[in-house]
Amino acid sequence: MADVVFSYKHITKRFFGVHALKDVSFELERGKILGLVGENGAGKSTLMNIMGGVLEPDEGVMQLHGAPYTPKSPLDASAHGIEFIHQELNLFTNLSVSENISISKFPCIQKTPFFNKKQMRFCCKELLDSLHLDISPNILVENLSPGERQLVEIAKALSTNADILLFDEPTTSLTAKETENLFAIMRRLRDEGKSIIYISHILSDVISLVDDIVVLRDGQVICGGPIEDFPIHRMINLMVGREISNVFPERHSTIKSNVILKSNKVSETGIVRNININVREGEIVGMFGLMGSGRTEFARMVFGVDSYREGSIMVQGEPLPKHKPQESIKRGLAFITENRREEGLLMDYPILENIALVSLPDFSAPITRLVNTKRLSKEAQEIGTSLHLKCTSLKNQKVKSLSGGNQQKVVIGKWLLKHPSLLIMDEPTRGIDVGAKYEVYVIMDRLASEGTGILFISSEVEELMAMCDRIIVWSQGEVMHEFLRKDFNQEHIMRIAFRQSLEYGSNEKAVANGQD
Amino acid sequence: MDRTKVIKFTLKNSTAVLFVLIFIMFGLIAPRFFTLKNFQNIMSNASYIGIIAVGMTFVLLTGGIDLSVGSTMYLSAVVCGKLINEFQVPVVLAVLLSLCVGLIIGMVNAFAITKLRLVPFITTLITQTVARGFGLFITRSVAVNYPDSVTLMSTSKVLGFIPLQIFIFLVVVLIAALVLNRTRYGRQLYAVGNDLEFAKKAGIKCDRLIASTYVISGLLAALGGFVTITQIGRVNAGFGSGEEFDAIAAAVLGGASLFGGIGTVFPGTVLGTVMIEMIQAGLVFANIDIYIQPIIMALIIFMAVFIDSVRTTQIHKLERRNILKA
Amino acid sequence: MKQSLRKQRPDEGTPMMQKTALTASSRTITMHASLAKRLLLSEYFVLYLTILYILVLTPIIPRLWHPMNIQNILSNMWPLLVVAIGQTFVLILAGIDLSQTSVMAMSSVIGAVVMTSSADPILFTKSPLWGVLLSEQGGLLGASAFAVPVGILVMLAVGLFIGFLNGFSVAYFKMPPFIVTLVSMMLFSAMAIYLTKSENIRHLPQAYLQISKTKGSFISGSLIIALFLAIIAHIVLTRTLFGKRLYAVGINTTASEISGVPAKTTIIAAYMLSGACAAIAGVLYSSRLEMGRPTLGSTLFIDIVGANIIGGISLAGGKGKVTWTIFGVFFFIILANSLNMLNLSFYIIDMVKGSVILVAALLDVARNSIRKSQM
Amino acid sequence: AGAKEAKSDEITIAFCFQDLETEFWVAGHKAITETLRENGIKVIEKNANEDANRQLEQVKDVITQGVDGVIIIPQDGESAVTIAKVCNEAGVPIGVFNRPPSDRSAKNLVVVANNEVIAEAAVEHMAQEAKKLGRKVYPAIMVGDLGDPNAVGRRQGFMNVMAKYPDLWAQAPVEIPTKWDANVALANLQSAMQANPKIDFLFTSSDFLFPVIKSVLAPLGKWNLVGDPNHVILGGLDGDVTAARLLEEGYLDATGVQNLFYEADLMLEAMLLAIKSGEKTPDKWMDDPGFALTQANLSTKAEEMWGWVLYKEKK
Ligand SMILES: Nc1ncnc2c1ncn2[C@@H]1O[C@H](COP(=O)(O)OP(=O)(O)OP(=O)(O)O)[C@@H](O)[C@H]1O
Ligand SMILES: Nc1ncnc2c1ncn2[C@@H]1O[C@H](COP(=O)(O)OP(=O)(O)OP(=O)(O)O)[C@@H](O)[C@H]1O
Ligand SMILES: [Mg+2]
Ligand SMILES: [Mg+2]
Repeated sequence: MADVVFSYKHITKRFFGVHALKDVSFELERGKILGLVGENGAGKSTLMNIMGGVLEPDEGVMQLHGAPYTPKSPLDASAHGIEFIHQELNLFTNLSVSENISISKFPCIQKTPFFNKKQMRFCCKELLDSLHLDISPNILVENLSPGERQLVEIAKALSTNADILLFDEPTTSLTAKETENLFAIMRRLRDEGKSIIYISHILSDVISLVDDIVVLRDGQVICGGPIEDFPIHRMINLMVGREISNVFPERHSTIKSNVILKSNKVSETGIVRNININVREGEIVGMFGLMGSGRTEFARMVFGVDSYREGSIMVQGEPLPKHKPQESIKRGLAFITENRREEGLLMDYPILENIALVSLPDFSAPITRLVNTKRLSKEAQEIGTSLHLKCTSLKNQKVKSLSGGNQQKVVIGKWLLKHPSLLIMDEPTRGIDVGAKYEVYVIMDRLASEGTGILFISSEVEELMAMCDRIIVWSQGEVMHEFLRKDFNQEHIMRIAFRQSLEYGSNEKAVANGQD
Repeated sequence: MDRTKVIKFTLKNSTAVLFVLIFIMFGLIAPRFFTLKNFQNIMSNASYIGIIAVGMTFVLLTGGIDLSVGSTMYLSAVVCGKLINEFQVPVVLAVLLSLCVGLIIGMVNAFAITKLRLVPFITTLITQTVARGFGLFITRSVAVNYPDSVTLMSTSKVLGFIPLQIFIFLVVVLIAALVLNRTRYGRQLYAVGNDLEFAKKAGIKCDRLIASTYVISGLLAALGGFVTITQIGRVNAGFGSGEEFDAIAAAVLGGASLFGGIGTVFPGTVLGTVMIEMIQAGLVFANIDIYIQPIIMALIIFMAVFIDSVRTTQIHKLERRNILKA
Repeated sequence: MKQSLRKQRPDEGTPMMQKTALTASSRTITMHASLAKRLLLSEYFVLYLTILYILVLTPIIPRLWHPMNIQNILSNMWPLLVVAIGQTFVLILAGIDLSQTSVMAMSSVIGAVVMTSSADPILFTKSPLWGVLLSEQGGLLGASAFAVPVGILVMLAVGLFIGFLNGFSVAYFKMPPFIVTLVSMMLFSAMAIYLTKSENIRHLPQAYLQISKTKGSFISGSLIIALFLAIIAHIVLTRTLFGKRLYAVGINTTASEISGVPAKTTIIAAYMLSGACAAIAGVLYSSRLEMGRPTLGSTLFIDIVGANIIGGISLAGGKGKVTWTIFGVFFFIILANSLNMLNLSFYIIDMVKGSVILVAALLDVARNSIRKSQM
Repeated sequence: AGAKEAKSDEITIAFCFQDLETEFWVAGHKAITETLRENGIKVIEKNANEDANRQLEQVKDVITQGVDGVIIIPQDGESAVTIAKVCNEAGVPIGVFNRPPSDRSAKNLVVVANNEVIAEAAVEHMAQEAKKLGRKVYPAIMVGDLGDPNAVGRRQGFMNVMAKYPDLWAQAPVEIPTKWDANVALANLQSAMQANPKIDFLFTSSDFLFPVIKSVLAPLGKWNLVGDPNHVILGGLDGDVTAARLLEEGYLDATGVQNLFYEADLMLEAMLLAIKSGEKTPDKWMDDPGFALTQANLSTKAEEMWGWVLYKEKK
């Protein structure tokens, strides 16, 4: 009765040492969106990779429209009408947006080997418009922010006329607005009769979008069925295999008066204007804003990755030199970047070395600079355990082979090992599962109670509201408003972010920032 | 706004600007440097290495390297001469066959790299050694002379005014630039060089693309060899050795990266090649002490690369998008 | 836990059983081929390969084992090993150092200028150094007892200086290493030739020449220096802060910088080490040739990088070990020596050389693919 | 291959040369190896590819193989001394060919031509030709690789003549670098001719560059027979086949000649004598005076030029 377009039958996949998928079977129906949820490393991406022709299953078969389906390559999968949006962005940074979108096709001018630049750009522009992405098709991808890149990646998949679309955590870099927009498109596609698999750790999104759901745990299908049968708490419990009552831990407010970080009128042409922010000991300060509102840029300035033209940044009352991440680290700053692949991790390096990288000087002897490997691996091991890092070996496994969420844990781990006094977290929970998120929140709360100040950038209002003592709202490179915990109100925050006035505020700049 | 536009323009074309400046500088030292004839000489002397550097650019774009071009030049030139001198093969046919030598060496490289999975550096080092060894073997190290019918080609003019070697060079550059910028093949080459794994996932036939670059490089090396023999008329045992470094240097000076994905044939590699040739000519024009010449050459190249890198960071800064509301 | 599955699931037992059976049988196969595989998969593969090569050649060239030949092999190996180790540092960084050859030339010339005890006016009057640093009585420290230590220190300084220039340009101006080091190669080899106006400087102190002389059986100053350097380099790369940072920068400079790695300093240090190693190689080569020589080592670049790459180091950076470099150098030296001993006609010697490298490279690839499938 | 435990009757000599990139070296190589083989001697050949270090390694290797004698064409005079010392220590007679050892501290058989003197002789003839013109001339020299002592010596010979007739020159000589590379030579000669169109006195440090010179001069209308008003006074050094042809055809004024065959004979004789008499460190300096073959003495001295002989053989 149900119109099955695709089915997995007894799929098993092993990586050396890891049993990533164990006898997985389920089906995908026409005109349905299927949600796939599971903890980090549950095997979701692996499953998609198998369908998308990137990996071959060790055992088991797949059927497409009732016929056996064995894709030899991604191209082959594509030819079968299966399009795949990878969890890790697969864009060529040295090519333009339009070229990236048409990389495997390139419409040619009739009877010539040359492609039609105009047509390509036109099509591209249309696609971008449908995603409400206002960038030029000619811009190089290297100039785009992660969020924009993600939308380009999505546009690339939408540009084909595929029957089946696989979205592997497509919204990790998107804000609510773009996400909503993407969902509208996905619903439209579904209504056009396409089938979609949607993977996400944001369960509320999953609930609002999908028709059916499959829960994966440790490479096995635990459960599946229509979404109505799966309220969030059930989903969570199935995913993690135990009872979890809360998504957010309880916050212990521990703010002390001592200001750790203070920015004075920081400005940079075209990026940020007149930013005054302070973070106190034990305080978690959230920064909310739409994509490209300048939070990341500001965080980079604070940490010394980028420089700024005017103003100053003080740490513990002393000015912090510009453009010297090393100095910032010495002064107790830590920075979890939003771009883990390019800036956060050494993908080709073992996990242990990644975790150790920041703290190496602390583990090396004074003059010879010999590294105390024993102590190092012991402490790294502890960090790994405390983060529930899922890996076979810290020492020998490369970060590249970790699941997305576990990679994120490595980034967090390497800064925790350094015991920072101010932690800047740019989208730290991106791509990690509920369980792990919970751990991260617990860690944040613990750090704060130990006196660490935290600057917490996130595009999820809920988690900001749950975790922060204060939320600073950004828009277009400016701080618009500051909410104290007692004033938190999702609607208000969103309105400010969109530069709409609150009923009690004046129009543009709602309230002057800072309470000093 | 307008000022930044001017700055941007200058920055973007700084290599060309520098090029003109060097040209003017030598012209001021030695006025005859400004003659059209001199420019023609520079171009014609740049042509063979330029042709090879174009091929090298293709290889570099994929993140490979081709150390065999110098030997390819030698072996194909030797084959060409032997065919004409000892087997009385018609010149045109001999030239075509010698291009095939380049093609074959390129195919061997391509096969070893994409099918046997050998590292490009080692593979082309092997073909370099073997090809030259083979050339020495068939010539017994004796120089090969070319009949006048070959050397006269260098004096022939296409359309009445473009010397043949410059014409060949321009054609190669034109085709290569079009291929790189305007065809799917070309753009995919950039993609492969940017990230091989992504490219595979995007369904690009990476091996085929990579293989093709070595074939192109081999073919163009043979063509470059032919262009040279029309000019110098004789091939010694040392012919072409070390040219691989000149070709790589020209491409890298033109902005190509050894790690792939970055570089252009035009203006990049062409400017790089012509610039080196121009500086060399300028030094001779200025009659500078021959012991000092290479020192000045090195310093000028350093300046060029230095300016280029400063420019790149500046452009990056200027192109940062404005997120502030005006 | 509850398993409410709508989609049907077959029982779990069968596939599991199959799997275990499968693993078991594959294990027995592994046991049989284990020794060959272990050899093939070992890190010391290139070494084993070279040893195999030697064994194959032994009946053909009995003289291979002649003590004098072993002595030759060793004395050829040490200087190349020293430069190659320097190059290893830079290759790990995803850089390349073409200027090592010019460092050897330049340092040998400058060192000789310091140390030489006499210079022929007919040869050197045209040199810009004549009358300044060089006279008929030789160099500055011509007759002094300090000539050798100071000379070697000056040579080291030359290497460090050139390395610093390279590293600084690469680190601070983000200039491509290939071009930077190419330029300094051109610059300093031209400079070396200019300084002596093409002449070689002889009459170096006896103590200096002794460095490369073999005492007793195989022990020589070169051996001690090279092995000492190799051990230090190995420790630096595997154990120290600097070593670990070197790999990190080689893999991803941006990420390392954000993690507080002083990438610029690391880069500069690596190039300086490369220069210093080249200068030490300059000491070994020039003491063996008994002269300061403006063209010293000018043809060695391919051997240096080739040895590194055969050893398993990649031009893409982030990979490399001193042991690999040693094996690579050993391979290259044995290859050259054996080809000399075979007395092939030089017309075919290149082709034979190419083929041997090809076989080595092919075996290496085979090894890697087996290793991948194993894991 | 292989059994080097020298059978007492068979003599093995190692011939270690620096490279075979030009006709001159090829001919030299041939002259020596053929003469050796004609004398029933086993020859081991080693090519150092222009690397003194490699040559040292090669010589050590052949000594290990137990050769009876070593003949080297060294990279330069200084390395000749070092290598000769190695041979002295091992008790193997050594002959140094073509490039003189820089001093006599090692014992060796030396057969050399003096590049400086020969170049000077050739340029001297060119200067005499220039004098006949009764006007000042514009001199130029194509210089070889500055790392090669032969190139440096030849340049010096040229400069000596420049100094000798200061009034003959309209300007200081134009020096054209070639790095012993035909392509570089072509480009630089072209530039030089463009910068100094009046050049009418050109000396090349090696005969192998004549085809390049022709391809530059011909389009400029300067490739003419001796005596033509547009003739560029042309000289070279080596005495190779091309030079022989150009001399016969009348394009070339003079070339400096090393008497290659004579040199080879000298070397062999001395070496065989040393081997047979069991002398382990023979020491003897033999000069090849060399000469300049010019249009003037072509009829009398041509046969002494090795290139001429080969040229006639080929014909
Ligand atoms: N190439 C690989 N080599 C080794 N192990 C791998 C590789 N790819 C994935 N794995 C392992 O397989 C398991 C499943 O990974 P997968 O990426 O499918 O997880 P996921 O469900 O997508 O997790 P996440 O939500 O974190 O993205 C993980 O334990 C991971 O470490
Ligand atoms: N022209 C450009 N060149 C390079 N990067 C650019 C450019 N324009 C924008 N960006 C990127 O856009 C982003 C600017 O917004 P930023 O990321 O600071 O805001 P955000 O509020 O953190 O948004 P997001 O949620 O996307 O991180 C930066 O990541 C910046 O690197
Ligand atoms: Mg995943
Ligand atoms: Mg951001």
